[in-house]
Amino acid sequence: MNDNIVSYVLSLFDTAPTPLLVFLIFGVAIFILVNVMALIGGLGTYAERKISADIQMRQGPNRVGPYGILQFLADGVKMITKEDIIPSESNKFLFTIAPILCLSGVLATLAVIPISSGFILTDLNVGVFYLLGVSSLVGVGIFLGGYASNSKWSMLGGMRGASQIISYEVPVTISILTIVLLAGSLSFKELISGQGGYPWTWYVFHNPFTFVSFFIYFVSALAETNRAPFDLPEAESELVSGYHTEYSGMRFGFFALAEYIEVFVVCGVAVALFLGGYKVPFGLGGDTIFGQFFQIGSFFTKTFLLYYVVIWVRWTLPRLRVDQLMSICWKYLTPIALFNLVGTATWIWLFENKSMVELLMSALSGSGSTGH
Amino acid sequence: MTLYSYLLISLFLFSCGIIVMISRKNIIAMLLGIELILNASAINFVAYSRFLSGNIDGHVMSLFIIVIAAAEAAVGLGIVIRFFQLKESIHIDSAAELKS
Amino acid sequence: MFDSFLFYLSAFLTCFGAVLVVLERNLMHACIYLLMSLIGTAGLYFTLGADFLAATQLVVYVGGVVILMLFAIMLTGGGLENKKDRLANLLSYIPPMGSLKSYIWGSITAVAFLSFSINITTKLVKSTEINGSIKIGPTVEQIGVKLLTDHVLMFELSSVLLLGALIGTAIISRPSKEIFLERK
Amino acid sequence: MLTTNMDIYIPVVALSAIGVLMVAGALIVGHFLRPKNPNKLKNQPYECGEDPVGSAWANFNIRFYVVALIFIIFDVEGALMFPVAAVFKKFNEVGAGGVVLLSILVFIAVLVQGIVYCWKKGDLDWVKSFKVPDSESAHEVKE
Repeated sequence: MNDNIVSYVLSLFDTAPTPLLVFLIFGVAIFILVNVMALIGGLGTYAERKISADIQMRQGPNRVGPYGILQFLADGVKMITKEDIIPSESNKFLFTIAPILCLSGVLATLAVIPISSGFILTDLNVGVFYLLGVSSLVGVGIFLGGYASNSKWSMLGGMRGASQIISYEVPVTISILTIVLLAGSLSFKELISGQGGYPWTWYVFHNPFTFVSFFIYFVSALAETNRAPFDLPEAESELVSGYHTEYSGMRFGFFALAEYIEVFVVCGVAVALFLGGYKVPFGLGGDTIFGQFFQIGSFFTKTFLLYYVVIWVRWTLPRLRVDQLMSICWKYLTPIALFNLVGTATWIWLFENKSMVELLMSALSGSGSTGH
Repeated sequence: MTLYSYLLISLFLFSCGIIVMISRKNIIAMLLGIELILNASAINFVAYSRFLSGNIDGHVMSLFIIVIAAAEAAVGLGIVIRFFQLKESIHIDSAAELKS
Repeated sequence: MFDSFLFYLSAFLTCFGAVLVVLERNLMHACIYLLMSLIGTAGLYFTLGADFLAATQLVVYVGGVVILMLFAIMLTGGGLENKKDRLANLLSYIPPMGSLKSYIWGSITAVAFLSFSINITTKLVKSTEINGSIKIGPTVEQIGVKLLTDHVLMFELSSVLLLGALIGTAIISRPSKEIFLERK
Repeated sequence: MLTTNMDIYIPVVALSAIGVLMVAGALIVGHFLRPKNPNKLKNQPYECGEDPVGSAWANFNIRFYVVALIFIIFDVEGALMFPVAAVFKKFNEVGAGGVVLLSILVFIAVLVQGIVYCWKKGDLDWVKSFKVPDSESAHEVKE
């Protein structure tokens, strides 16, 4: 129970835990993870610009470093040396606290992301539910960012952002509930252990309802992270820059960083819940240290594929209108998600938790044996 | 970290909530006070469940307290907003029509 | 070591947030301090081994109630209170209850009552407290079983409560044409 | 494998603290690097070059509140459903799946009535129009 990085590392060296050792291992692991996430946030902006350039047949950033890959460092230097403007009409306390809420909320979700069977910072018993709760801090942060600026564009963006985030949290929650029904637990390790390394053992192909559920989760998660085609809170053609119109320099940088890390987290959760998580085919490597690398590779490959899809969608689809946004959430996604929930429960009750493929196999073997 | 410390925190939260409810004239501020009071009672349930009985019933009660608090906040704030539309004010003294 | 640190951190957040809610005059700020107090309460639930309740606290309060309150504050004029209510000194937080004599009698009664009740509670606690470390069981499963067996009626009735709250508030806060036309 | 049971929450606290410290640290470091010469025009809220008129903290459309309201009801519904969903499989294994399925169905059916009601009454439509009685019946008033 409660396996995490400390128990894994200690079992490798076969030592008993002491408080110092526990703090040390957690410290190193958190340091690595936060740095990797900052790198992913930075490279996310680079990837976004490069892929969009590719889609629009442009060059994209190509000056700083080979293929412009160091562009994000240049951006960081620019942001930190930029003048920090706080509008005179704004509410300074709320203006300062808004990016902190966004970034803290997103970073705290990283504690339960299962990167491999050993590298999971902590495997809480309420993993998914905790993740939902902590990530809702982002909504408060965006709303306050919009409110504190005391600018009309920011205000509109903040209101839209908050109402969009909270609306789309409902389909996300209900889609996650369907997977919880199948796995019978809320901890990420348990959720993944019900799946296998092959695509037909993933929960997304478990039954027709979870297949629909995956797409509902993905669309709603896109909307929750304010990505296009749901980027109404920062729609540049109508609201200048939305809730971070008045933010400059590093404060804006933290909003952007939080957004890119959140996209990664959302994709990681989609992989863990629906696409088999860190499981590798044939159980390559087993529980050894090499197996861990295979698992990390498996997790990151799937996650970055989804990340690519997110960017691809952003530069392909046009933006929605605000009334369409709300009607999609409440009139289509939520009823379908509720139907999926009931459908999955009925499926488990009728077929005793067997997946489509298992049923097909048993039907085939059954008919084959009777036929002969 | 005994039951006593949790009860103290709960007492403190409860009194803060009462003070907010008494001293503020803004209806939404009074609703904030009610949230504090409900939280204090929920902490009490969980603390007693952990230290005295050892079973999980206290958790279930706290869960229902949270549910009721959410419903209360929704209805209360709905009334406040409608009241603001009618009176252009959320001062508690402007809701004194039933007073003779 | 970390468990006591977590306890003191959460207790500090809870109490400090509550005090600031009392002292803060700007409603928006008070709402943020309430958020701080609620997160501290979630931490207290974690130290009590009630991990599911802590997560519920985060989901329902941080994600729901606080945002609802922020919306309501903004819809009712940004929480800028009247000058009349903006009291500067701490003394004015004490509610008026008559002469000095009543204050003295009131405090004596309060002290006597508190010491009496605390005396009883400590005896009760000392006699029945369970010793040993906190057992973090999977509280989710236990709560689920309780919700489906002992408390199934409350589980179903809470859905009726939520339905009532939803429909009632939808009716109350629906923008009506009378008010709209009146404003025009 | 840990010293105390509470140690599993170290990453939670540490990562939230890092979120706060990162912002504070970057702002403090940036304080020594960045220029600082504010003027009155620069500190105005952005309004496309015009002088800003009035405060943005005005009253907003009540639609936002109705959405938040429906959300919070479903949020609480999720909070109640999670423990039930987590034990559904175990109940199903001992043959009580039908009863649990029924209670889940009743729970969801009651809540679906709420969303159906809001749908029928038009609370879910973002832009709601209504007819103005008698004298101005020619035009529809949009909010």
